[in-house]
Amino acid sequence: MKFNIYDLTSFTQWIDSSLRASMSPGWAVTVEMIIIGLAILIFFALIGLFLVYAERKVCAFMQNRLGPNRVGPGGIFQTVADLVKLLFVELVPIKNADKILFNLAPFIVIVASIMAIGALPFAKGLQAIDLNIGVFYLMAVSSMGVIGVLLAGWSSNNKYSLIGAMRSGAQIVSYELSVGLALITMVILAGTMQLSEMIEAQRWGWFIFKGHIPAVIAFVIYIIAGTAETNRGPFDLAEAESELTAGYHTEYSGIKFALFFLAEYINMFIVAAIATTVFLGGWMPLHVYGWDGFNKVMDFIPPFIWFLGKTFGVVFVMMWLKWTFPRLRIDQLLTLEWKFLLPINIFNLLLMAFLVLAGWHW
Amino acid sequence: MKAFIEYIRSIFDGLISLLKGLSVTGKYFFKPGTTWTQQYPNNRKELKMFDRFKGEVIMPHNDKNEHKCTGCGICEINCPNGSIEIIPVTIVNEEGKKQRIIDKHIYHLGMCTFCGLCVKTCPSQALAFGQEFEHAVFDRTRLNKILNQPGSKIMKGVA
Amino acid sequence: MEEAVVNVPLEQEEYIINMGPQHPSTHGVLRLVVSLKGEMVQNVQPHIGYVHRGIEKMCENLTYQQIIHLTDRMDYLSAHINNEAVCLAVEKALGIEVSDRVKYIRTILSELTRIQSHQLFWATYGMDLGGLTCFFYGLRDRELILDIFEETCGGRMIVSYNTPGGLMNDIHPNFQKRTKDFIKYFRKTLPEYDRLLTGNVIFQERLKGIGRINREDAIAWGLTGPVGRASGFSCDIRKHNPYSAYDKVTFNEILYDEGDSFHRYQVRMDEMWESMNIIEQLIDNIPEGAYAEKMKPVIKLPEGEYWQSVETARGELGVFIESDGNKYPYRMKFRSPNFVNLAPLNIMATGFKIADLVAINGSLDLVIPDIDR
Amino acid sequence: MDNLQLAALAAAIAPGNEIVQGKQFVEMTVAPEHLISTATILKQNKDTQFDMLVCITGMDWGKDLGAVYHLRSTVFNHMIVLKTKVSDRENPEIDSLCSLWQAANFHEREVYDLLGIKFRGHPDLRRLFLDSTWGYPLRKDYKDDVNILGR
Repeated sequence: MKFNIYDLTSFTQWIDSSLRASMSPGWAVTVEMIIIGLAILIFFALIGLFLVYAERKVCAFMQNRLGPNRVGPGGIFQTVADLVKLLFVELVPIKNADKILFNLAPFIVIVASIMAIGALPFAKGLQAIDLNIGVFYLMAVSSMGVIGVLLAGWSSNNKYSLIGAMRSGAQIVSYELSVGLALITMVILAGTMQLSEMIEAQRWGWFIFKGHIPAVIAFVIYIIAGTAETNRGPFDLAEAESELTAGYHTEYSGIKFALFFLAEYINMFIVAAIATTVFLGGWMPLHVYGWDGFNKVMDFIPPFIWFLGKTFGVVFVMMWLKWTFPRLRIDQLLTLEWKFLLPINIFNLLLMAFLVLAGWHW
Repeated sequence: MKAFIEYIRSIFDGLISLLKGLSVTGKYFFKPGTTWTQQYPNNRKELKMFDRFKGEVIMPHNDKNEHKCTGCGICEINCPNGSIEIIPVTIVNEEGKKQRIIDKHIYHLGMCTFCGLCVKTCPSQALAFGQEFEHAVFDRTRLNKILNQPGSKIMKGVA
Repeated sequence: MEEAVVNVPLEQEEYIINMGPQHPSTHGVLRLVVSLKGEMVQNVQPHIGYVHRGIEKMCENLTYQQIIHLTDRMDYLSAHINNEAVCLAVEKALGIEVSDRVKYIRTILSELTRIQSHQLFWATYGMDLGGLTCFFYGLRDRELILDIFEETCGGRMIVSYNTPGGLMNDIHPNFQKRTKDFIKYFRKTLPEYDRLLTGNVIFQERLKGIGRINREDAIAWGLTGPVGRASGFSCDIRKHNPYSAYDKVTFNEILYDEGDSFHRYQVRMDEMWESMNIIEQLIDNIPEGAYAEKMKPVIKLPEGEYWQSVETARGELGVFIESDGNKYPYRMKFRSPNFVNLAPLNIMATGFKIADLVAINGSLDLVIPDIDR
Repeated sequence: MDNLQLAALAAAIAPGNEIVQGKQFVEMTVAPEHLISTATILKQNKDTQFDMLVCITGMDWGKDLGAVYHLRSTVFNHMIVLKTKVSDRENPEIDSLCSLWQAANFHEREVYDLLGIKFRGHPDLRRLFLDSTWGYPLRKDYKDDVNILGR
């Protein structure tokens, strides 16, 4: 078997066929699921740690600081040290808290984000499951995390947490609309909901270039709404630390807090990854029709790097937003959604449909 | 219609104001060499405080282990919160006269508020401000310092 | 806790949250007992006294030189101006006229104090509203002023530079150069503050019309400083009862009529420009002279009562000394601006959301040790 | 208007009060029962217009307790000082000026807290800084055995 970094289909299929050859199909699927689960969990932890480190460095450079620089070269192991510390922190029991829900909440949040990672195409052939309603699945799963947030706020027996959770509920219910409509706009352009096909359709131009102005508008709306959906600044009302100390996770400590913290960064990664897949061509290198030499050079970079590079680009934009803007108030948050994003979005959807019908998108 | 134009304009004005904000943070992110912080424990060697910096009260001694303090007690009177205690002792000096000198000049750094009255009012300029600022210790009693060095004498010519 | 709950009238569907004494947005140990209906603030009860040190009582056992170092610790962001207030009161009581040099230096340092206080306000206000980057930019530029203070006075925040009859030392030879460098730098940097925060649509939407107080109320509550001036109440002591060298400079008193949080913020931003103008008028013209008058080692004020107001970064600081002819004051009273400015928080914040309460509280720019004294 | 004219005017509009001149400000010593009426006149008279209460200082003059009010007119920029004394040290009471100037609210609470002077008609007279078990520290006969003040 030849390992090809540019096309992992043969690699994954080789694993599949060799497993099926040595055991019964049921066992083979089980073993595959375990392998994928482990791989995703490891990736999850690594990407979470890296994003925390990246965020601290990015905000530090924006604020004329150096950021973490003590543990390891350039402070690269700082987040590992933090994680180890968080693992040893005492789990403070909360008086009169709803114990079951209190302990369940972080897991709901983390499971929701793990589930979303499963459907993301990281490279050609490197995708756990290629659903034919991939976009729909991602939207559905990524908004499940709010249940965990609501439970955390409710069960903590703390008024700050409760306010934070309620804000988060209102926020996600509203912004889910914008995320959905922005993605639907692109689904109209692509004509499919399957992520692998969407990426294949972007071989000769990413959707953000192909879709002209409506795609750009949809992208901007998606970034705004996606930031809001991950409860990040300037939309971090649920944990607004100058108002609600820490919002819904005020009462959490140790590893349970770490799970919330990690989930926030994973969610950010997922939102960025969806944006990459739908707007920026996923793992597809940048191709320009007719420039064969250029395209060859672009193809030389492995798709996995392309995917992560674009995703971190979008993540950087989200960090940039967070570290620049003040926080919105809850009524302004809803005004922004219902009075601005939603009408623009619907108009944009019509525009895109017209564009596609007129056949101007190729 | 007018309301609609107003609506569109509010969107663009808002976006422009947001972009202006992004340009400020972006400028510092992409422009290298804008770090203002100091790498504190690493730069101890280069770190130089200003000469008037009030780190702690010290009593300068010269090479012959002599200081200028006469033990008059003016600093003790002037200290607003009793950080200075002077324990005097009477000795007979070489000329055979009785002289009142300090046995211990005790300085409670933990209580000091660095108002500078002791240094300013000292009639013989025996006290000064030191540059040391790393005062953290594990035991509070170590903040009580004796400013005159052991075996030190009063400088000649200081009354 | 129980005491607090008893005193807040609760209606149906209302609940109480305690903001503080340890809360990120109360800037210290201020405790606000807030009764809420949903997110709407129904009532705010400030509970203070967590850093009450009894400065007024302590003053009754200290000489006038020793009192100076306590005033540093009231409004620690206007430490130099507080020192100046006591010194001016004592000098007035003794009938001493300090030299022009002292007056000029005091004025320059007061204005530098004002700028650094407003910079810290800008920094923390941005942070209150969620823009954390502001905090670092504000502190970054404040560091330059603190360096000026450190070089000349020996302390960064707690300066203790004034003494009755003058100053502790003469200014440092680098003082003028450093100050001019700072002004040159800050004239370029201050527009950046506006680009980052003032013009920001989110920021404006969050502040305009929030926590409005009109001129009549501002006078009745005795609000002074930027809080009063944002409501159109012309209360600048520097203009109305000039002290030190303020009668020798020209500057504008910043006045706005709206009286909301945004204009309280805007007054401070504009005051930084005005302060820079004042410093530029004085910095090159510091006259020669003694940096301190010859004073007796023990100052005894003649029997009587003395009052001196100065304009700190937060409003009018009044120093009231009643002397019985002794070397200690018989009664010393500080009319601290924050104490007065905190009082109408309830009427300002009622009817707004809890996020607005943070914005209003931040726009008052409270320094809790000054409230408690 | 200088202090002399102000003193004459104050004597005319609020008679019966002892007026001291030659100090920094015009000083009026008001009997506690006339405090509200005098303050009302000073505030409402169109030639004085003392519309801002700058400060209330609680005083312990050894025998008498009392309060010193610094009033300022924002229109004319002049100041007047009102003094009021009560000799009852056990249960001193002065009328509250909250109805005239809202600023009196916190100032009076502070005076009550530190000197134990009760203000009649104050809407919310509670201790401000200290808890209810403390004495009244600014009184000259206050003794604190734990934290020894003075020397």
